[in-house]
Amino acid sequence: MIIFLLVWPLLASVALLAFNFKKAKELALAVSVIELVVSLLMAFQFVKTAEVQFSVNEPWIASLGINFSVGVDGISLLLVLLTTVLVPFIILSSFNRSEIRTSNFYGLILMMEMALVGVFVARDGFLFYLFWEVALIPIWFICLLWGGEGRGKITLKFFIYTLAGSLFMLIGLVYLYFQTPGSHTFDITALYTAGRSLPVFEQSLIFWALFVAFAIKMPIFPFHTWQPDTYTVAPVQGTMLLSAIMLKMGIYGVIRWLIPVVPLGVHEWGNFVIIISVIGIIYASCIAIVQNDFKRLVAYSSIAHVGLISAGLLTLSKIGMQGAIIQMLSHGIVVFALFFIIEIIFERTKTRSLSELGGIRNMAPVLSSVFIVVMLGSVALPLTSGFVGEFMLINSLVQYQFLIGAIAGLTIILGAIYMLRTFQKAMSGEPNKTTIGFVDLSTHEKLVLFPMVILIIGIGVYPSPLLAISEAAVDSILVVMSDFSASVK
Amino acid sequence: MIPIDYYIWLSAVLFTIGVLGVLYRRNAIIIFMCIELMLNAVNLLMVAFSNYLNDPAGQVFVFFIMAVAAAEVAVGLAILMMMYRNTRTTDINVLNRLKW
Amino acid sequence: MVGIEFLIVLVPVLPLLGFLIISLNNKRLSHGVVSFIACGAVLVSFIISVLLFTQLLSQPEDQRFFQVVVMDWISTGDLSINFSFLVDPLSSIMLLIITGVGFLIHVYSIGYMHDDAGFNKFFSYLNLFVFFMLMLVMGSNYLVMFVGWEGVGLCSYLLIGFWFKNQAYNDAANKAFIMNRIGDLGLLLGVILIFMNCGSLNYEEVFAKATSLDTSTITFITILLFVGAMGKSAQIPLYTWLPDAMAGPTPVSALIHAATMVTAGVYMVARNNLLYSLSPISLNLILVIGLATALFAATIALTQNDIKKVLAYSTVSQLGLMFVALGVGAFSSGIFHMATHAFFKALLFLGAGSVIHALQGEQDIRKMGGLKKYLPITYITFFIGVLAISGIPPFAGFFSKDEILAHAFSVNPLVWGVALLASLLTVFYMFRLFFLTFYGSVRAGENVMHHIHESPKSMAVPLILLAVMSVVGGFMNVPEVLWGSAWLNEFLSPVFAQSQTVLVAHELSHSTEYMLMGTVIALTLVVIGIGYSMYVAKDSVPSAEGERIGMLHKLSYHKYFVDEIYDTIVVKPLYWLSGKFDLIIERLAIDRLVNSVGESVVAWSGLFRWFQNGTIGFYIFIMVMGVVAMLLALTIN
Amino acid sequence: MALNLFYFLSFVAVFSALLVVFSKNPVYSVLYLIITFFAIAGHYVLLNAQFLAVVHVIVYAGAIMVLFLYVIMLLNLNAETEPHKSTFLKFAAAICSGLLLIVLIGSLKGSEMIVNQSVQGSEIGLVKNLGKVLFTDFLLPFEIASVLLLAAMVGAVMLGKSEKS
Amino acid sequence: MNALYLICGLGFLSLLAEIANLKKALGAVIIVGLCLVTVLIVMDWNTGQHYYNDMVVFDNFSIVFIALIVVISIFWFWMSSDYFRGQSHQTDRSALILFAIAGAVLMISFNNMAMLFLGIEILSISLYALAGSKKESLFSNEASFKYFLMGSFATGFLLMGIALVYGATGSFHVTKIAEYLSSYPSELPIFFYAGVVLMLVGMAFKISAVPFHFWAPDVYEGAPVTITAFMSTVVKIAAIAAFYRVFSFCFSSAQETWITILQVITVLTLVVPNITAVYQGRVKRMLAYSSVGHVGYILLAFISNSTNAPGTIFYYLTAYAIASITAFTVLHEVENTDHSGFNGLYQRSPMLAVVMTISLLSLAGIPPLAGFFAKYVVFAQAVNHGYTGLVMLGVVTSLIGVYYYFKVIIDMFLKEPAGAAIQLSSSIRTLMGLLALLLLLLGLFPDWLISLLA
Repeated sequence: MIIFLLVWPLLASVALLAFNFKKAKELALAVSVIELVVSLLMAFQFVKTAEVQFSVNEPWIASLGINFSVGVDGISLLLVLLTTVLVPFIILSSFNRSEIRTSNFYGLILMMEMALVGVFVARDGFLFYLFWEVALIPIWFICLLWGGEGRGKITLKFFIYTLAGSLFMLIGLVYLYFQTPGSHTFDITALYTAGRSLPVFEQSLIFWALFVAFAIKMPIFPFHTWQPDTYTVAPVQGTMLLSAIMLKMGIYGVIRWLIPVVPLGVHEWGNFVIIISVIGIIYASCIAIVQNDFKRLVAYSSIAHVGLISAGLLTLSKIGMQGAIIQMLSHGIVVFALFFIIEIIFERTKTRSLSELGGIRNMAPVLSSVFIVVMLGSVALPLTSGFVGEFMLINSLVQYQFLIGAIAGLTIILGAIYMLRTFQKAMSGEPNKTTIGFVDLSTHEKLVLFPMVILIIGIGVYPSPLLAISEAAVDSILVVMSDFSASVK
Repeated sequence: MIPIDYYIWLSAVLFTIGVLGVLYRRNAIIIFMCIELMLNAVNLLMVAFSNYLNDPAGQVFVFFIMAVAAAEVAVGLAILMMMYRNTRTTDINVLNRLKW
Repeated sequence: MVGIEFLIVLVPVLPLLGFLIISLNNKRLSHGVVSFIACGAVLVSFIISVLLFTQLLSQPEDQRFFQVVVMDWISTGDLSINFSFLVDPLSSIMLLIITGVGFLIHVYSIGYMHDDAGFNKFFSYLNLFVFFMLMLVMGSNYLVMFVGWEGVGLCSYLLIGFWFKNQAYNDAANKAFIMNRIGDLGLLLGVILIFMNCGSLNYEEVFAKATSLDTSTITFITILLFVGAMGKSAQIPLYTWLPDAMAGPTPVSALIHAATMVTAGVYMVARNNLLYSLSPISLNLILVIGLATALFAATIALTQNDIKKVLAYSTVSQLGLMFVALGVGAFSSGIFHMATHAFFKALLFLGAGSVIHALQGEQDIRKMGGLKKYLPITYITFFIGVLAISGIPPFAGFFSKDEILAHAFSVNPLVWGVALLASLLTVFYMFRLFFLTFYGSVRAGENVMHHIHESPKSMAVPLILLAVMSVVGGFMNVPEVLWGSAWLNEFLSPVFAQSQTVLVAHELSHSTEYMLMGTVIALTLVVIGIGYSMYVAKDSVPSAEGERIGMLHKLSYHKYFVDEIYDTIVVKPLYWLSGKFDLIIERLAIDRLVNSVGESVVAWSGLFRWFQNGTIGFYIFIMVMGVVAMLLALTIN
Repeated sequence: MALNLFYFLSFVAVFSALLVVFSKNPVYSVLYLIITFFAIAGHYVLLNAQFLAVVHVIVYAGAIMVLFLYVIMLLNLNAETEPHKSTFLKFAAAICSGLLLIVLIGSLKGSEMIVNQSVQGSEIGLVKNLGKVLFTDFLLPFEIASVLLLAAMVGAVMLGKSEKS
Repeated sequence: MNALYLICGLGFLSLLAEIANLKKALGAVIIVGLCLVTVLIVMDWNTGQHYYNDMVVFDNFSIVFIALIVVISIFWFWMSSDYFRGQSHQTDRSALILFAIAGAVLMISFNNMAMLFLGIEILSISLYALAGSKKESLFSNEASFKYFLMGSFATGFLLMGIALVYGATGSFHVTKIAEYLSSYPSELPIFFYAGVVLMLVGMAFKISAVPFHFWAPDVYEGAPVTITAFMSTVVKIAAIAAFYRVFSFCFSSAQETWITILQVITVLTLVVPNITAVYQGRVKRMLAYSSVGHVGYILLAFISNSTNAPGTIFYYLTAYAIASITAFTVLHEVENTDHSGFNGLYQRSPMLAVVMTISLLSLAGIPPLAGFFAKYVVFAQAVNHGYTGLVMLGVVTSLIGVYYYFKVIIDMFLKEPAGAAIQLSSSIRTLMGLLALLLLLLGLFPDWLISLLA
């Protein structure tokens, strides 16, 4: 089943890249929908326990101890679902710009989907790294070929920056690999045992080698400078892929490949990272307040959200982790919707600068209502998906250290400030010459946005099923941690 | 009987003179000759060793060096001719279009 | 009891349904249908609330509560939170007020909004508000209450900015939402701390554990909770949003910013009476803040010329009074005053609304006057409201305010003094308002007076009903001293039972109470006299903008410049800081650093390529040097 | 006696080698180089590599140097056409090679560690022995040398032949 | 051994072809012959015979490397068919190439310094001539002249080294020398080590390691594209194999003398060319620098574990050679080798652009292409032997590499096209498709190649 999830989009993308289809977008949509259906089937067959399911384990490069080993537990499943759910909508969202979206474009998106799913299901260190890198190529090309002004320089910076991080992750993994007994192997469990057996100092080194890669990908505070430029310059579908899904690779990496691998390292440096993340929350929110470019604003807001996620994650409490997972899903959906709204406005008015917009609410009540819901999701109003995550995350942080929690909590105020400001500037007021001819949502735009609204409110009202899926897996991770922190104290 | 060291030193000196020539002159032909000089220093050393070790292999090797030297000179001079045809000079520093 | 549970769930769900139906068919439905659905929904839930109330009464004292678990919401590990509703005396009183007053205001809005483009949207928002407000009061755990808490904030945001074309209104809306958010953060942190210490968020479990917690923790928690109350109930320092909130349509001001939402803080503190009574410090804090707010807002109200602004500040001041009641531990009195206040303040706002309506949106009392003969119903009802708020017996306000003052006196005469001062100021500015509006010469423009008209039935009827309530409302809790049964205190006693055991009860002799009442009434009448002489006899009109006015007067007129102060010490610095972050740290520090790495590589490359300068001599030179270096390295070791 | 001869030959070799480097006129350089070769051939004789000495004279003095001369004549370089390097570069060259000499001498010590197996009047230098070794042990290199020469020939022809366009 | 005969035979044949004028068929014949050579060489697998009293040895090491260069040469002939067609000296050129290949075979399989020397010389002399084969072009002249002058200069040092080693150990024979070193390590004269160092100089020149690399960029740029392709693939492979044989098979037990020097050289070779390449405006020259830079990674593999690195080095060379032959094929088709020549290549010929992209990605070491695994195995081995510092350096330099490779890619896709659309012959299309596929497959299934020599 997982094999299908990986091979199917790959084949489709190869086909799309090789031959220039006339009906490329319909084809891609069909492919991704089938992918979605299969992943849903998988979700239904999934048993809510900690052990890895649907796993496939074939020897691949025996001499290097690399196996093609994949499988899903609760956490992976949720992220795979996020991917397979969002990709069809991302494809659908590109329909009104299809005149410039060639067959290659959709081929790259599907390749991206393959790589993302691969990252989330890989159970072998090397395989994980491979998918991790492979995901970079299509997104780079998407940004390069269909991006905006100055894409060459910016995408190159993006590529090298992220590659730098992941290469150090590779070194870290290799180091672990050589700690594995006998003929070395990259198998995840072996890496776990190897990593945990190391002394604190080495664990700290590996922690940083791995964490930098994840931090750059997320990105959290000091490692983020590639992100606003890239988000701004990328075509909106690329931005969606980057922010809604690819960003989660980093957080997933922390959950799956950092915390269980080097518990002592995490124990050593977790506090530091939490502080950095919290600083990042405030910092990014403040910058978001003064942004005029709509896309940049959302970019910074997502830095702030991710900061909260990573901080809550590293409290190593169950509430924190669960909250992080829910927040990942929520953030993916919200940010996707936000970027699509930006795209709609941009496409109608040919501008993203808030100072030029205004009064859209007069002409487009439906759009503005949708925008309100999405905005509420982003500012974490209760009964939206955002609240569940942020409540749990802030909760975990307060339990970790009240002051940190309180500062992190400022995000709900600052978030409100910049989102409301945005809404006021873009939608409220009297229409001006750029927005006067604004037409409300078209059918296919509604097709994309309404499901998102439903998801935002649905998750906000009834998140328990999702929480239940990941619960066992999170427990199994935390058991290890508690042992180790016990051993430290 | 002449000690081996003498020969080592002699060939070292000759070798260095060859290097000096290569560094010192700009005329390609002279530089070729200096390279030949270097090779001869090597030959001398080889022969000295082969005699010292009483082993003919060294001298046989010298034959090959000679053959190679001859071949190199042939090709080298051909290249020189070709170059001269195009540039009307044998100054090595004239040819520095390929740089950076 | 299945029936009961179903009914309980129905109470909040009906307005929600109303909201969904209206908002999803915004375009299709006609005004008639919409107003029917909206009002119907609220009416039905009012009727159900009455049923529940009776059911509650039919129970014996100690079992007067129903709890319903609808479904589980967030549950992972030891964190498990349900959507669950609790109907006990306290919440049932709230239910009655919300749905009752809410219904009347809905009806009123039909008339008030009839020619507004956003009619349907308006009613959908109103229903949504009622839904969230009911969540707030019915939730049986803190998080459900928080849902309602933030939900009503959202609705107030939407309704303040209802006329979104006007950016000033939108600013007011944003201000309201953000200031509430500040409070909400405090509340949220408090809730989380409660969860930390009690391992649960259900009221009864928390209250069960509460006594075992150490005082400092409880103080910390209760103060955080009170921060939330400050935001929501517009107490110092978070009160400035409420006057601006008058940008919304008048019914909104009546419903949200007078009768219900702003009293959420009072409800919350009353709900947590046990926690507060366990922490004297925070009780005192509440007392101080309440007193300060009551006095402060009253002084501002003295000089305001916008009819709604005056009412807004009086609301703030009255809320302060309620917190005084809570602060002295007289929780039921607080609730009592809240109820009466809901009646007469709603009445006053609606009256003001009908004045504004009559004068085509004129809100400046300097341009009114002499409306008595044009708007008789409004005049009467408004008069009743003024009497009620001024605490003239036997109007509703008298009983509630008197009770608070009595308790205040029993705790500390000084408190009593300040509270009394505030209420006297209230009397003054209310009558000032009243006289300037309805008496004296007509100051409105010709064209306005040309088609001035009494409000339609849909607006008049609610006025009348509320006036009635303002008259009789006080009798639900007539104290013993006036040969009453203090029925409300009895009814609410199960809720406050635990805290009463903790707090020391102060008893006042009847004679003192009579004495107090006497003084209060006497002073009130005096103040009224002064007002009459100033504004009716002399018919003096507040000075227009720009005229020279006294120092104190100026201070009060400009609301003590609090907005400006906040702007300079909070808002501007925040934007300045953000700008600096963006320009300096982001662009010049971090990004610069990253880029300079790349640039330095390019620079090095520029340097290195000069070695590749194309001359054979140089190459060979380097080679020989290399050889020398290598041999040297060899000979050295 | 042999030692004196050695000194004499070495002096000739080094001296004329230096002249090769320093003489202005290429033709003179060639002639000095030939003298150097003769001196080296003398050394071969001293080292009883008689056959090699003969071959050396024939190949170098007879073939290679003639080739050089021929080219010099052909390109008509006998005049002092060479532009002179700046004195700095000359200086640098001298320093550089001086250093090289020093380190070479410095690192060419330790010959006492290898046992002297040379026998008086050994015969390894004679055609018979050399031939035996050449055609038994070193047969393959000998054959391959033919490929080398062929390649050189082809290359030289290819480059030397002027394109008739 | 038969392989060697056959290669030389092909060389003679192509010379005869001039007389018998079989020029038309020649190309096909050579390719077929080389395929036959591959078969022959593979047949010797695991026999490990020694020939001509141990002058050459065809152990597995030789066999895989010979097979590699022969296969690469097949691709080379395929790609550069028009370098011969219609030219004068067509037969001479192919003969020289074939002799060069023969020399390369000797450099790989030698077991005696004489063979090493002759092999190097055959290879070099043919290349001196070939580099100048575009006679009218000054660049070509300069390239061949520089190459010849410096090459023969370096040969002098190599020979001096051989002589000294001979003097110390009394033999030219690799195995004998190795035995001597291991049996009498204590009684080696100092000048033996000097000899080793001088040989190191000579070999370092051949593999173009810093600071003996200066000839490489100039010669690569000046020589005709096809010859550059040959030099940067076949010649490099042969040189590195020879280097490996000398220092691993022969002098490994004298490691302490040269390992430190080699480490310094490695660092330089990693840093200098990669940084210098950043400034390059000419793709051909950029590739030259990159090929020097790749030597650095190979040296890293070598020093990190000099006794059994051949598997790693072999895989790295394979990946590198295939990638760069691909790149040069594209270069050959584009003709204009400046950056501007690549501007908008995607519009001019999508196939070229895509294939070039793949090869550049592989050179840059981006998964899942062969180049990535090559770098990976090198780094992994180095980390395993505690060279983490050098690995960090390698990572940084390869990031720099990404920078200059990707600049080309960006130009190909973004800039305005610099010329008319390019028509590709079907044979070139198939070749490029094949090469690109190889790069991918080697990346996905590197196992057997790596384990060949493990």
